[in-house]
Amino acid sequence: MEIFSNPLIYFVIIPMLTLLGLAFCNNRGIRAIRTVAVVGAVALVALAVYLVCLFLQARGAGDTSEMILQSKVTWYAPFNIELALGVDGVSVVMILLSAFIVFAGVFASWKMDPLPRQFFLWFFLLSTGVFGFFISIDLFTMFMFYEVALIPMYLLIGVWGSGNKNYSAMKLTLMLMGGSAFLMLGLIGIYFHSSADGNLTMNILDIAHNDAIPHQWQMYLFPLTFVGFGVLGAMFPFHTWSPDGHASAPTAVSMLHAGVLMKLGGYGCFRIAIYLMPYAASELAWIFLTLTGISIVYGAFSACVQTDLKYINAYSSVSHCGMVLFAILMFNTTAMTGAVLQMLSHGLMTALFFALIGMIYGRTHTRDIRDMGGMMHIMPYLGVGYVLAGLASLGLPGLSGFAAEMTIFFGSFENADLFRRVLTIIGASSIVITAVYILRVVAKLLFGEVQDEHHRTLTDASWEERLSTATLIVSVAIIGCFPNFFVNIISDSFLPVVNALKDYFPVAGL
Amino acid sequence: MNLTLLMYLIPSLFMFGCGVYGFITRKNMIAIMISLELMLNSVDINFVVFNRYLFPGQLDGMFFTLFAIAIAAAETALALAIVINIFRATKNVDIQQILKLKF
Amino acid sequence: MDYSQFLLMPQELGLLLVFLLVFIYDTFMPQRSQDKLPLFTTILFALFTIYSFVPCQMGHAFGGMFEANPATWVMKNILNLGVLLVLLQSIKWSNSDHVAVRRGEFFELLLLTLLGMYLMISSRHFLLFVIGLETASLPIAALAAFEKKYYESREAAAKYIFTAVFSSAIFMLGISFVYGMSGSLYFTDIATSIIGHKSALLIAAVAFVIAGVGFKLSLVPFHLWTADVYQGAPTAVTSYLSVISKGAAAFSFLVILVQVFGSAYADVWEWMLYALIVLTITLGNLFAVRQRNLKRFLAFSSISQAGYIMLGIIAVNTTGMASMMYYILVYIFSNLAAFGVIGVIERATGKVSMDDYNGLFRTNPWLAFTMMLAMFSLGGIPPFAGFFSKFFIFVGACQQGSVAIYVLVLIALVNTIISLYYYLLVVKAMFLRQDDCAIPYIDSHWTEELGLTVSVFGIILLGVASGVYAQFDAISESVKNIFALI
Amino acid sequence: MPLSYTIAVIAIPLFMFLFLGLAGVKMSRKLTGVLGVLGMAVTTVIAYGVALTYFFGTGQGQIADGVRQAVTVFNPDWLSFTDTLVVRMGILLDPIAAMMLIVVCTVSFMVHLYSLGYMSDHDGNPEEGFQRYYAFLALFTFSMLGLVVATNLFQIFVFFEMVGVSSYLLIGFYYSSPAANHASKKAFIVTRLADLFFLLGIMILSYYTGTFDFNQLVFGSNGANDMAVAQSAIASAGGATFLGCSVTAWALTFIFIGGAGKSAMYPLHIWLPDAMEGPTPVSALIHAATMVVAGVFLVARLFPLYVIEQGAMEIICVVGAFTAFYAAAIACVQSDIKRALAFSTISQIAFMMTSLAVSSADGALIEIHGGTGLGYMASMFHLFTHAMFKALLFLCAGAIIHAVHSNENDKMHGLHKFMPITSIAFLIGCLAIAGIPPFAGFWSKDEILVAAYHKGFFWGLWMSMVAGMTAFYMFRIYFLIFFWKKHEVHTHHAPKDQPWTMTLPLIILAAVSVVAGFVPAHDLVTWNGHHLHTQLDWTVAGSSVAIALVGILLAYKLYFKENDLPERMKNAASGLWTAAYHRFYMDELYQFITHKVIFQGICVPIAWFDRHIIDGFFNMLANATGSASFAIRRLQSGSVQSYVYIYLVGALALAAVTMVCVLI
Repeated sequence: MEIFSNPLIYFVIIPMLTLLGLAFCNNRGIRAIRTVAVVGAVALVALAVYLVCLFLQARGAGDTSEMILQSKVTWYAPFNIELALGVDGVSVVMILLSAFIVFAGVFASWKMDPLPRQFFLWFFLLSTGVFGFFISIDLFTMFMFYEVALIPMYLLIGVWGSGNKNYSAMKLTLMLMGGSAFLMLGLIGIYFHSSADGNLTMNILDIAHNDAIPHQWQMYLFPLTFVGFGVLGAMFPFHTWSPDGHASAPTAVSMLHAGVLMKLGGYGCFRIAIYLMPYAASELAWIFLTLTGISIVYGAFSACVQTDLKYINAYSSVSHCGMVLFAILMFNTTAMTGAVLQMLSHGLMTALFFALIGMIYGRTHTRDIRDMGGMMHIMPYLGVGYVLAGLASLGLPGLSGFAAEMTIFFGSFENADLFRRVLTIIGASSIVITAVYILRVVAKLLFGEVQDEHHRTLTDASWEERLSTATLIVSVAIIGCFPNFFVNIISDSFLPVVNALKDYFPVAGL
Repeated sequence: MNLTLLMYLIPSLFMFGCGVYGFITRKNMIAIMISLELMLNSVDINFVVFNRYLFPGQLDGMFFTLFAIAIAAAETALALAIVINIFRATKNVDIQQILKLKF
Repeated sequence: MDYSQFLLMPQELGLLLVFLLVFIYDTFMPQRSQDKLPLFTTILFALFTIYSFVPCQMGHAFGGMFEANPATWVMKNILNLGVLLVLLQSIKWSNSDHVAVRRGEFFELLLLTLLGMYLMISSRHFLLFVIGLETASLPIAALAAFEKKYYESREAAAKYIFTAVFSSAIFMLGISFVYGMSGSLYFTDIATSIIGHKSALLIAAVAFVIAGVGFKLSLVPFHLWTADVYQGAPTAVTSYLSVISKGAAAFSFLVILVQVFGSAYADVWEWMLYALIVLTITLGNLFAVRQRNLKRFLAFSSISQAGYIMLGIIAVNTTGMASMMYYILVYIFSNLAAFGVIGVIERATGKVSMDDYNGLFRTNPWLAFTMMLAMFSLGGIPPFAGFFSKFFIFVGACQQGSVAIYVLVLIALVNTIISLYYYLLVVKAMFLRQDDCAIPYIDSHWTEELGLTVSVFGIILLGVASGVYAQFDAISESVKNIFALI
Repeated sequence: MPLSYTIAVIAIPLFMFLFLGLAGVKMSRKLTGVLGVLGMAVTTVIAYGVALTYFFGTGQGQIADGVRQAVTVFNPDWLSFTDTLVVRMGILLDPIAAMMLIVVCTVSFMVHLYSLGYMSDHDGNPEEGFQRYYAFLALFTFSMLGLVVATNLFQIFVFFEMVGVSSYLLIGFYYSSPAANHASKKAFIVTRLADLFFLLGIMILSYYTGTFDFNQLVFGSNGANDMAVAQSAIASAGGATFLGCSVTAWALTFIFIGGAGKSAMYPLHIWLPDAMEGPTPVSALIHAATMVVAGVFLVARLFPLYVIEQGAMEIICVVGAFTAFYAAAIACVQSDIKRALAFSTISQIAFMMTSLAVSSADGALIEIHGGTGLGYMASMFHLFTHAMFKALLFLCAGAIIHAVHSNENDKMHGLHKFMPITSIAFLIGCLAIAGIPPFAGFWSKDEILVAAYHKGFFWGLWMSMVAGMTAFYMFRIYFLIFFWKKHEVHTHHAPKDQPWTMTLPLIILAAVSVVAGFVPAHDLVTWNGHHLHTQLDWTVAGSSVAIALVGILLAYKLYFKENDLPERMKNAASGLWTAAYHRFYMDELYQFITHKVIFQGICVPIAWFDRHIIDGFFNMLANATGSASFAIRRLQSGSVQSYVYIYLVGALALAAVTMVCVLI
């Protein structure tokens, strides 16, 4: 079949093969399991890098098509469901991000116990869903992979989690599934209005080019889809699954979830909700702008009072992901590019945060900053890593956070209307609050006197932990030092969306 | 004509009502089976009457009635067997005693 | 009369043949070889299932009382698959000594009810339909009472028989009204003669017919017998009851409503069905949330599933019909997987409570895994078949186009969250909970394993392999003339 | 490309940071220290090469028709917001940049050298974290140099953040001590708040002018500050206004707030005194000589824009003048010598700010606002000299603290006999800052006063008064440390002059402080690159020297020999004294706002709301479902008759409702 000549499909096949491999190393011991997992992860990273090269090559060769590497096979002819693949700059960088985080996650869960095999099985099922979501441009296929990515969370948190895990796992799963319930109706609605001349389609590009969804229906369907994805994007007030979920999830799962899964929300919001329904998007933007604007400051303020490390990062994720949706709703290339940069940056640095927290927790068996202190003496490597993650998250130039946030703020400020500008300023003010809670944690956790004498005997990171975190730190630094490389990949991908919006929304250019 | 039709229909519906009432009120399962028979028979009467007065040219109603009677007989036999079973277990045939499975 | 018409009903005849052979075996074979009977039946039925996949001649027989068309043909095959699984799973059970003496009857009655369902599916005349309905429902009472030594079994049977007879009385009352209006019992004649009717009599008739068939489908509020019977009856019977008779009833329900009362869709029964669907899905879920006994739990889950199946009917289009048949097929596999696991565990340990399943994954990983797949499929989680069937049936419903139906689908979708909750409860018990006195390892009989494996493959493959649905779609396209009156 | 080797000045410190930071832990402490000093030495040499070539070299394209050009050495894209609005990271050399290169590298080198001794115990063994210390020093130097050679506003912002972070890391160097911890947090957050305004300012300015680049904002075709360019940049805002003021005025004010945060202008000054928790060399480098003047540098960079937006300039003027007095007043009563020096730093930076602000109005600016830009030159000049003598003073203080292990001056008294070199160096520093000819401070401060008198008599008088106070408090400190009474030795060994690594920098800087005044600043760092004709205004100079002498005499009278005069004065105006000693309770105010208002008043309620209202709502949904399912279980009563009853009611209701809906 010609589709197997498309490199994209292997982003789904490799995790599946890894699943098979794990299934077969039944009781061959932890070593075999690790080997299979690492092989799978490395293969994914290699493929992702190769994909970036392909993309740059194609663009360099003057291929200006909206999506590259397109290919499709009909799956369910009666519903025009296709296995349609294709990537633009955004999905390329998202895939790259996912690959790296999967890689780091495998090493972060090196000593996973109990049932390591089952853990990696679910872990790779999850990543199958994630990659499938990013490579497919067919409504149904996307949605299917989306849910494939959601459900393993339940077992991953429930079985391998900590704390109040049953409650958190159930809450997370139900809230996300609730979101996808709205989403499913929205997608069905889009499908039935996908074309004026009766030959319906599920292919996103075709729907966008037909531009046939009646305005009245857009007003119904846009909220359904946007909220459906927004739940996963931790949009206020649908974010409450995130603190509990992250607090209970095991390290690698928090990494993958905050690092990649929450990005599905933002990605879907612009790829489906806004791109396909520009009219409703521009009509209803103010509602969601307000909500996301709230979640930016709201998350930051709530993070200031938390004492559990994971809660702090969960709330800061609410703030940062709020910034992603916020920027997407600004409807201009700069802000949207900033949104994707922010997704990258937040994905990497939150994964880093959760990895470090998991490692610290694995040693101290507490996540309450009041019981910890002076960790810098005891575990300098983890300490330095944490400081770097913190600085990235409060936007230190040279690390990823700064470039992303600046692009978002300047992009948002391009909109001339006062409403958006006031929101922009409010959002920008979050950089101060972020500094407050990050420094609070760093000072309490790493600096100061050692609180608990037992901590003095703890060890610093082991080699696989160092590898896992170093990967993330280096990627964060690379994005921070050479943002333009990514900006050039990303920014063109937004031209179709912005053009679609132009008719309804006056984009104030510079 | 219609009058006579109604003269048959109204009693049959009344019979049906009686059956329902008996089913809902009586304790004894045998009595309940009898009220079920009432309901079924009223249905049979309906068919016969409709056939005889409205569509005299054909026999669908009549045949339906025949089959319905047979089915009713089968049901009664089965129900009776089960009631006996219950009786063996609980030594009574009070329908309000069989409440083990609920909620 | 011309006997060649019997050629139109090869499946019925084949089933009858199987029945007779089983009966002969049961009656005349010596005692020592009796314990081969279940296997014999199963193999025989397997052969018959394969045979009945052979495309047969289509057309009307007996003056149009009986119709064989692709839809009925495929529907019967779907049921055959289900019954085959049920038989596979009941072999070991039916040899356990407290039922061994009567095992013959079990299989004979089972096959008879299946014959009744064939008639329900193919009948185009209310007399034949009623005969089929009763043939399909009366033996169930006897089957429910099968495990005589358990009191619950008898109580279940009693409750079933009384409510069943009551509902058939109501049903026949409704038919009598129809007859009174149209003077015929042929579906087509009735349909033509009630076009344009909007009389109270018609409405009452439709309501009673819906009530009568809704009883078999256990739609709320005609469902109250379901949980008790499911809980009391032997698991094999319960599984049979929950999938096979539901499937047959659903299909014939579609035929009756669309073909007979099609002209009354918009102003009469669309709204009746609408209300029933909302009630069924919601109340079914609400009841299921609290259940700890797994058989009772699956009873309520099957009630809400029936609500989803009804979405395929209210859609009144070929997509709805196709997706309904597909849904039934998928539902058969998922539910039978669940019941298979329950049956194995009940046979081995007699435990059916959710709390007994705590930590099952550590002791019986494969059983737990199968159960989890079943639950995910029922809850509509990709990539398992249940997700596809749910999505398609929603699409089918939305194709009807009115905003009201979109709202209905939204309600159904919101309900899927509740259903997901209680399906996950089972998964939670098996995977998340730790229990020192968990059920020890069970080595299940190879027939049971075979049954479970088949259903697992069904769950995984049915969705991914799009050919199945394509077939259904083509078939329902070929019989779309039954929607002529909509 | 001329001067392209300037890149080395940036690259070497960055490399040193990475190298020492990554490989440092593997090396011995001494080695890292030496490597750090060497690296800095190389950097300094190159930087001097660059600066001198720029100022005095020829054929480097930096002087065209008598005007010193701004030379953009190179300027690659870093982050492109839109096709037109692009952030670049480059190197730009113009008079003030070149001057800052010298300042930064000199002081930094001195501090690197000095730290070899300071960061070791008395036996010369480097203390823990030595590698980290030098890595951070390198990082700071890199950031500061990157800041001064910035080619565009955004690059300045980027390096503002970088210096902020490195200052955070260095203040918190002794991270075990809660005080250092708290101080570092405070410093970062306060400056971050200021940077927020800076960011807003950039946003607004770049939105309306469509560029960050100085070449399009202020530099004319001839490569020097050009009023016409600034005019057109402002004009490109199209006269847009917000709340009555032109948007550019808003932007420039916000940008000034950003600078004020770094330069510790009132009321954003509160972080600087606490920052003294860091190692003293760090205070000398960051919080006296270089980073704290970044604000002044920023305003000087955008000087032409400010000249046009007089409103913003007025704000700067008032804030600067007030801060100068305020800080000087506090400095008069501090007992911790580092804090006293910190406040004197604040006061001196305020001098520079004020001088910039007054310069636009001095005389009648000739071309547009015309004028000589005397204040501009004076401010830059003072920046230069101040860096030298304030670094000197801090390093002396460090030597003293290292000797007596305390910051409190009552632990010092009468050290003159024990540490003569330090004493003399300190004296030179004091004379310089007090503005006694021929020391450096005199020349620069005199120009400032002249400029101030140009703006108006009041301003001149005010600044002269502050100058007098400066002389007073500096000599107060000097006398209290070195004289007042005999030093009683209660440590196991008597204080003495420190090893050469620490003394050498003192001597060098003292020498510089003596001669720096004779640098021809009016030729080198004028605002428009032209030579500026100045002659000493003897009235002003004389009066200022007189005032300074009065201050010194007063200090001598009060503090040279032990007496009870100070005590009596304190009691006389005890209220005022206490208020000044407690820095007029600004910190308490901030404490109240941050903890009571923001934390207790906003964060805690929001967190509660999140857990109990929003989360509670979703839990409520779940509970509602549960209770509903419990409520309806009665339907399933188990009695066949009730089942049938419900069945019948259902069927009849179905029929009845439909009849009502359809037939009626």
